[in-house]
Amino acid sequence: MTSQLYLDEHQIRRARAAAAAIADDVVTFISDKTTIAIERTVLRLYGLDGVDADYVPLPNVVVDHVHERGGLANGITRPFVNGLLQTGQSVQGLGEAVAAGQVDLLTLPGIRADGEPADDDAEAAIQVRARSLATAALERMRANRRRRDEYLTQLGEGPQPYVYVIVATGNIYEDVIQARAAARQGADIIAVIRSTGQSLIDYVPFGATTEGFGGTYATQENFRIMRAALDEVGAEVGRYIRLCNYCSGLCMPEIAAMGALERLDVMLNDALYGILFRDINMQRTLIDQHFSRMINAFAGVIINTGEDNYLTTADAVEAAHTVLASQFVNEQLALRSGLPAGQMGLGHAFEMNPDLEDGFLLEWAQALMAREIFADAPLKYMPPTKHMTGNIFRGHIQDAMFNLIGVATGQGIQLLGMMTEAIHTPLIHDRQLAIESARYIFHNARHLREEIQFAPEGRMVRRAQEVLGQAVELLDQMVGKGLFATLSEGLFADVRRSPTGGKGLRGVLERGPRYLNPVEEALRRELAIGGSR
Amino acid sequence: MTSQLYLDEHQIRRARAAAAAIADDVVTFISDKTTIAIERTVLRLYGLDGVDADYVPLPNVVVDHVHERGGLANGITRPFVNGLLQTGQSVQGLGEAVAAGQVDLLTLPGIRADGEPADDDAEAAIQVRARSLATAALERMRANRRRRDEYLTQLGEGPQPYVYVIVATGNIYEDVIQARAAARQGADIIAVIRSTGQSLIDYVPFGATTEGFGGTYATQENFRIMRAALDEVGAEVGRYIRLCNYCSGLCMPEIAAMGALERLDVMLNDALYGILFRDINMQRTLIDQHFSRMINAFAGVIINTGEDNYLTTADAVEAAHTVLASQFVNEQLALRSGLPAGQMGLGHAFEMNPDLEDGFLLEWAQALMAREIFADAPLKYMPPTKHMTGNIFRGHIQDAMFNLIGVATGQGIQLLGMMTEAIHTPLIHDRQLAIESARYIFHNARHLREEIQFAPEGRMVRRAQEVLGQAVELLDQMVGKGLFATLSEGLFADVRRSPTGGKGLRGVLERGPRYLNPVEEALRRELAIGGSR
Amino acid sequence: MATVDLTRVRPYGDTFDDGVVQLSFSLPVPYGEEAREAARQYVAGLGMMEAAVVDMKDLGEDMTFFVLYAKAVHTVDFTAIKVPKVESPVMDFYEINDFIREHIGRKIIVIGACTGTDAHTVGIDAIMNMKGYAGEYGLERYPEIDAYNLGSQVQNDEMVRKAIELRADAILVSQVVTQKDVHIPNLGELVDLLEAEGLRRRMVLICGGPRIHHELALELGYDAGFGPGTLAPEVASYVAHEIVRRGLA
Amino acid sequence: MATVDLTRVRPYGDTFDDGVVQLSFSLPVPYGEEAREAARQYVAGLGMMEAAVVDMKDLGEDMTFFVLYAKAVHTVDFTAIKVPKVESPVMDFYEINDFIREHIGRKIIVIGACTGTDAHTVGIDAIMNMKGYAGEYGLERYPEIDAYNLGSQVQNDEMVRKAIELRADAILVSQVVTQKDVHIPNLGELVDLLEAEGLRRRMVLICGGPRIHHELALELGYDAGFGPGTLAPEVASYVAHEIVRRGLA
Ligand code: B12
Ligand code: B12
Ligand SMILES: Cc1ncc(COP(=O)(O)O)c(C=O)c1O
Ligand SMILES: Cc1ncc(COP(=O)(O)O)c(C=O)c1O
Repeated sequence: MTSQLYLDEHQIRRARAAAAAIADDVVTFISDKTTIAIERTVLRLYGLDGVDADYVPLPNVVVDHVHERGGLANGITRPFVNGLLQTGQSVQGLGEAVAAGQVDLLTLPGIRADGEPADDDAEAAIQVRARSLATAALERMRANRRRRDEYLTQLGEGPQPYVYVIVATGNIYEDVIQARAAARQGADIIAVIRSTGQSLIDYVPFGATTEGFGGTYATQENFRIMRAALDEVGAEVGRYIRLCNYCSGLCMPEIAAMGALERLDVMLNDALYGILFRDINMQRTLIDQHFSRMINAFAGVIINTGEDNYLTTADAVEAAHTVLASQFVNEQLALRSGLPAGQMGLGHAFEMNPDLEDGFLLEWAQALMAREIFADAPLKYMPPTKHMTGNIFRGHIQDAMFNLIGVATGQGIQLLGMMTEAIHTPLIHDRQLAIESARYIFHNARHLREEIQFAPEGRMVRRAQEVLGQAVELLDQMVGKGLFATLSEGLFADVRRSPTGGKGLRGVLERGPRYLNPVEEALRRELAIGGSR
Repeated sequence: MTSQLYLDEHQIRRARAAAAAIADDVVTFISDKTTIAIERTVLRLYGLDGVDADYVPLPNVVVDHVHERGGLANGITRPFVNGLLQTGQSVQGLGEAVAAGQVDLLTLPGIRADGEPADDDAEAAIQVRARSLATAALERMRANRRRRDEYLTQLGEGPQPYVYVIVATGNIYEDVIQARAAARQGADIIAVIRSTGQSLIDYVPFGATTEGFGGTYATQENFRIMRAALDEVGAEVGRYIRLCNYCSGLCMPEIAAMGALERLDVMLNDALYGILFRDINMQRTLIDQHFSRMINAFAGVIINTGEDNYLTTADAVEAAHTVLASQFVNEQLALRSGLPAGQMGLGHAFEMNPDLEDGFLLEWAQALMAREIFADAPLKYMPPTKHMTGNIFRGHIQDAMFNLIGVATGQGIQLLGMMTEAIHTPLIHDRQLAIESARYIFHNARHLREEIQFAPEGRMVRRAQEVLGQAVELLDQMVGKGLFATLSEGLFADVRRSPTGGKGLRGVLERGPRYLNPVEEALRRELAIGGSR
Repeated sequence: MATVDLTRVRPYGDTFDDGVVQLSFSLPVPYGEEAREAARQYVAGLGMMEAAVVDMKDLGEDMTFFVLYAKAVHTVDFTAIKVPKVESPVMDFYEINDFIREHIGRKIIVIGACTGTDAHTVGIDAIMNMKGYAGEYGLERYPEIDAYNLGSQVQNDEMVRKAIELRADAILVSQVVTQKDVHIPNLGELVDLLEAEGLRRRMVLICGGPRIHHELALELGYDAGFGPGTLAPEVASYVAHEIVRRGLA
Repeated sequence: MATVDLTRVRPYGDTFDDGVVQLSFSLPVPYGEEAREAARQYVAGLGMMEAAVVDMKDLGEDMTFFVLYAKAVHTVDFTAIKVPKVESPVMDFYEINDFIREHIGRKIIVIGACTGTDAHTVGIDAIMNMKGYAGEYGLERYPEIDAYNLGSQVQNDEMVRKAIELRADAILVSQVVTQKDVHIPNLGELVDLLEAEGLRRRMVLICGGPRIHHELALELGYDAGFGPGTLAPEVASYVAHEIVRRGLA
């Protein structure tokens, strides 16, 4: 299709090239590092789960046990797998034994205190066992992916834009009621929002939870409960219902792994969001992101990025190009984790001040611009939030205008706005009204996109071209500076962050000379992406 | 501007020619007739007002007094003006004297019992006095028109589409509160809906009224009260607020006259509405309409026609062409009453089933089609009503979609939909929410029309062309049959009416050989339209 | 998590028994903080807790509009609710005609109209017209029913006259305009007229419309009432059964 | 027509004292006529007359959503309403700086943050940032104010530490996430900590956010609370006046 907005192909290519350079720098920076979260993830994928007597998750217990004494630089795999070989325990058994203080992984035969192998034979045995654990892990993920494909063939799915709604009661059992009801009403994707504090804690809570604020804790058990509920209701309504949760935060790769194990379909995954909106350390979270996206990629999960959030702190007219620039960067970073375009739910949003003359035209132009530039990505389009007020009636209409643009520009994922956005997390009927409205508009204006052309010299075309031009400029600037400096200068979302500030830097490690991570290796192989150092 | 819908100019001309032929037939039919309502109107314009002891309006008392004895065929003017000359009373005094049984207009000197002049001298004197009464009447109307123009220069007005809302409490004083509030909220036009039964009664109620159902009685005093209230609030908000009421019904020309005397700005005026939806006799109301529109024309009143109503009984997709055909006929009838295009608020509506795939596209195409065909008319665009339900939240969005099309197609008058359409006549905040929504959308999509072009072979263009084609066909058929037969066959609104059925036929009279109506004559002169027989 | 106790039901927002209710209304008081507090107190006075005004608008003319959320603590016993319903089983077009042939043995005569000053024919047409509504034929299409649709704005005395003239078995009355309860006296008057003529018991008397429900119809002295979304077969089934049940045939 | 009696105010739809109220809520009962009646009875139980369910939707999971209109008869005495308000007169940017120079004679020190797990900085930024909000500069721009914006997710003990370290005259706390009343204990904890340190009386303590109002702030032990739409001059005026009034300077 040729551009309805007369966008300049050359500019788009230039933007991609700049973003590629920026992403390459980031990948170079992270390729010789690991984090405690990545190592915990590896353990989870080997099958370690559960908590100790103080409710600390065993992956944390085991990784800390090794890390505290400086043994983590070469990865958790060698000490842990050596432990398996030496003790003959199961993965879970060994974790529990470590937690109980019955086993010290760094003093066992076969390994040195710094986590390097004791000798070649030991190493060979470790490698064999480690690779088989990794293979088993990938097999579990692959099985889930296959399961999803089966469901999709059996049950089918709704047309795009997918109707995406959130549940956020704080209580997984209430969430289930709300989610099932939403599925019956027409939702295609259910996202379980996390409790306010979760992304700042450096472990993943355990078990079914009923006490969250503004959301429900992301735990593997909660994933499982919701997955089962949605599979059930999906079979009843004859449509596969996708489940979404959030990776961003201090546990990015762990949650990605949990998502892969419990067949989540969509995951919010964006280091930039964590940096800008959660003050998470940028080194830490970019490293975590790289690995977590490999898992998402392999698991067939659609990721969602968080550029939409920029417009909650910056102005939607002035800062539109920062959204686009960030999408280009996120695209390149995702590619480098092996994530194909079809799984890139790049975020953008309808956040202009409703009092703006012709604001609707600008929103339309921007949404279509994103659609044209990322033609194969299931773009995630976010509703008005910042300019929603307690006026639920007008709010319902702002959401309707957003829905109209969603269908008129062929968005992939439409995160439905709620008329009560400024008041509370959605009630059961808020969602019903939102879905009803979206369905009405999607259906009633289904083929609008095919009918419409834009005046070549008009306001809308000019707007899209202007935003693209500004994004190219910004990306060109960034190539010189690099991503870290860009974030330090507050160029995104009007927020400044320093490379050594924020939460979680302590969890970053330089990889040692004998770093071992067979899960990563297997993923790189499967995803056909270049190895790290 | 060239057609955005690629409409065929030739087809449009053909439709106009057919409608002209149909209208000419109607005019021929009515030109040798008068009605009791027309004669009452003449008395009102001479200055007769008030009621008798039984609350019968004096214009009715006087006209009936002459009519009962067969003296009306030559018009009320001669007997009445002769009465003035013979008794030396004032207009009002004479009316009261007739009501009190003190004067018998048909037995006075100067006139014969059949209403013909007694002799040439008497006739000459009558003519002189009658003409001066008519001149005075026109002068009053002209003064109001001038007043309106002054207000418009002084205060200005809102941009189009005008925001038009109704008040319908049944109580004129409550209406005033609701209307003033609406003006403050941004309304440009306030329409006071009439009580359910009014259009079927063959007189106009008198005085301030507080007891209507589904609306408030149209009385001259009520007009005056509302006009004063709107002038006051208009001055406060710095915008001229237009007042609208309804002519259609058995008192069409009388109410038109009252509107001219009290400076109404917009009046619903459509015989077809009365025929189809009120079962009023077609002969009666078409005759009344012709005269009433002359008054509206002279008074600078924008008329509104009622084609929108067709889609409340017939289907909006199947019957769209009947709306267009009727608009063509109404346009030609209006021209023959001296009404310029700038005062033709031809009606159409957004009434498609919201469950229709691409219904929004069809609505858009139809609204734009009407806009292009009647380029100079301040089209009155009606909101969804039929498919509104008790679901106020979805209803609010249906209205929003309608508002978007209103601004995107440059409608003249946007009759705002109310989310409570299916429940009750509007409450004070229903209107507020409706106005807020319309203003948001009008402003936020102000120049959308200039930005958009339609695919030349697309669904929307095809739809508009199809509707125009069907309308041409229907009009061609009608030329043969005439309007009466068309209505008998149920071609409009799925309703059948016979030329001699319905209410009010008794009030129709063949004009006598000495028919005298100096008001009509003066209007024809002023409006430069050909005389009747 | 608590499961619902149907004897003590309370509104549900996102947590069982949270009691969340949304309200909106206007008060004739000038816009401002006192207005907000008045609205809050008003809702508290209706027995709701934590009333919060989430939006407020100056309507002009010393009126203020409010949107509120609050938590109601009151409960209702769902298990005790009994709703009077039209009880006859609903048959389809063919079954109805068969039923009439078999149990009544002659065509039944039905007249219908939108009465008083009400001109909304779409509802009664939906029930009676040949063409029908929402895919269901109207009564005029039924071979075993003689249906007369008298149209709109029919006065009650005219209805009675027609009922006598046509020997109607059933009268269908539609009422759509209900502002200031204008339909109530109008519906009542017809019952009075029929009783005065001694006809009431010899006929099936039915009303319908968007604000009509069966319970209201019973209160007004009708045999049945039909609300929004009614289709012809429901009405025809009821009429046929009722004629048989009351031995009117 | 009646004029309004402000001692007995009742909702207004289109006729004085008609009492019209719109409601919507869900009940955990299966969709159907019994559900409709339950909703009707529920609203009647809240003291409203003529409750009518105008819309009803099956939410699935044995839940039903209702939209209703009803007429409330309850009244509220508008003349008796007293709303506690921040009473200090609001000055503009220049007046505030002049006032501080004249009456306090040194810069005043203000720290602010969004505390607890709350990460919504837009509100506190609106009050504090250089750039300001809705055309009003934030406190950082005031020459006579030393303003420290600590950002988001600041724990209460950290707030107290910073207050001591910076010798703050005033503390500004923003709370936006209020689900399950999470802000209440968090706001309370800060008061307790300040009291434990003996600092509470030596400081002006203010909170704000979309669900905060002055009355709530007073209840929680704050000096003042500011809700939606607050602008920096209101806050600065209050702080300056309060410092003088309490002799904290
Ligand atoms: C179409 C319409 C009109 C058309 C009517 C055309 C016609 N020939 O019928 C026109 C444009 C002429 C019109 C005019 C007016 N209307 Co009107 N109109 C409507 C509208 C938009 C739709 C009604 C409709 O057709 N519904 C579709 C049918 C199929 O539904 P239904 O009537 O509910 O019928 C179903 C059931 O109720 C049941 N049923 C109905 N009757 C019966 C009878 C029996 C025996 C049985 C068994 C079942 C049954 O079965 C039907 C099929 O399921 C409503 C608003 C709305 N969306 O509801 C306003 C509405 C009804 N009108 C209203 C008003 C006030 C008027 C006017 C009086 C305004 C005025 N003053 O000018 C005028 C005058 C008409 C008059 N005197 O009655 C108000 C009534 C307010 C109130 N509650 O009192 C409404 C609600 C709009 C509003 N919010 O103001 N109207
Ligand atoms: C922007 C936004 C975000 C941004 C925040 C970016 C940032 N850096 O601030 C992002 C996207 C990061 C975000 C995330 C979340 N959000 Co948020 N977010 C919003 C949103 C859309 C707008 C808030 C806003 O900026 N308002 C504009 C400012 C100017 O207004 P304000 O805060 O009211 O401030 C004014 C006054 O209140 C006052 N004021 C405020 N503070 C103070 C302090 C003092 C001392 C004074 C004097 C005055 C004052 O002055 C200000 C200027 O007038 C609201 C919805 C809405 N439309 O309100 C949801 C909302 C607040 N978020 C919500 C939630 C639940 C979350 C999450 C917890 C969801 C999740 N689980 O992921 C996350 C996590 C964040 C966290 N832990 O806090 C809920 C809260 C529900 C509730 N009532 O508890 C809301 C209401 C959305 C919803 N309906 O679910 N969010
Ligand atoms: C990309 C991304 N990740 C995560 C989140 C939510 O994060 P948290 O759970 O930290 O509030 C969001 C919020 O919208 C987001 O956009
Ligand atoms: C052209 C026209 N006239 C009159 C009316 C109202 O007429 P009545 O007062 O008879 O209900 C309408 C209603 O919409 C109309 O469209």
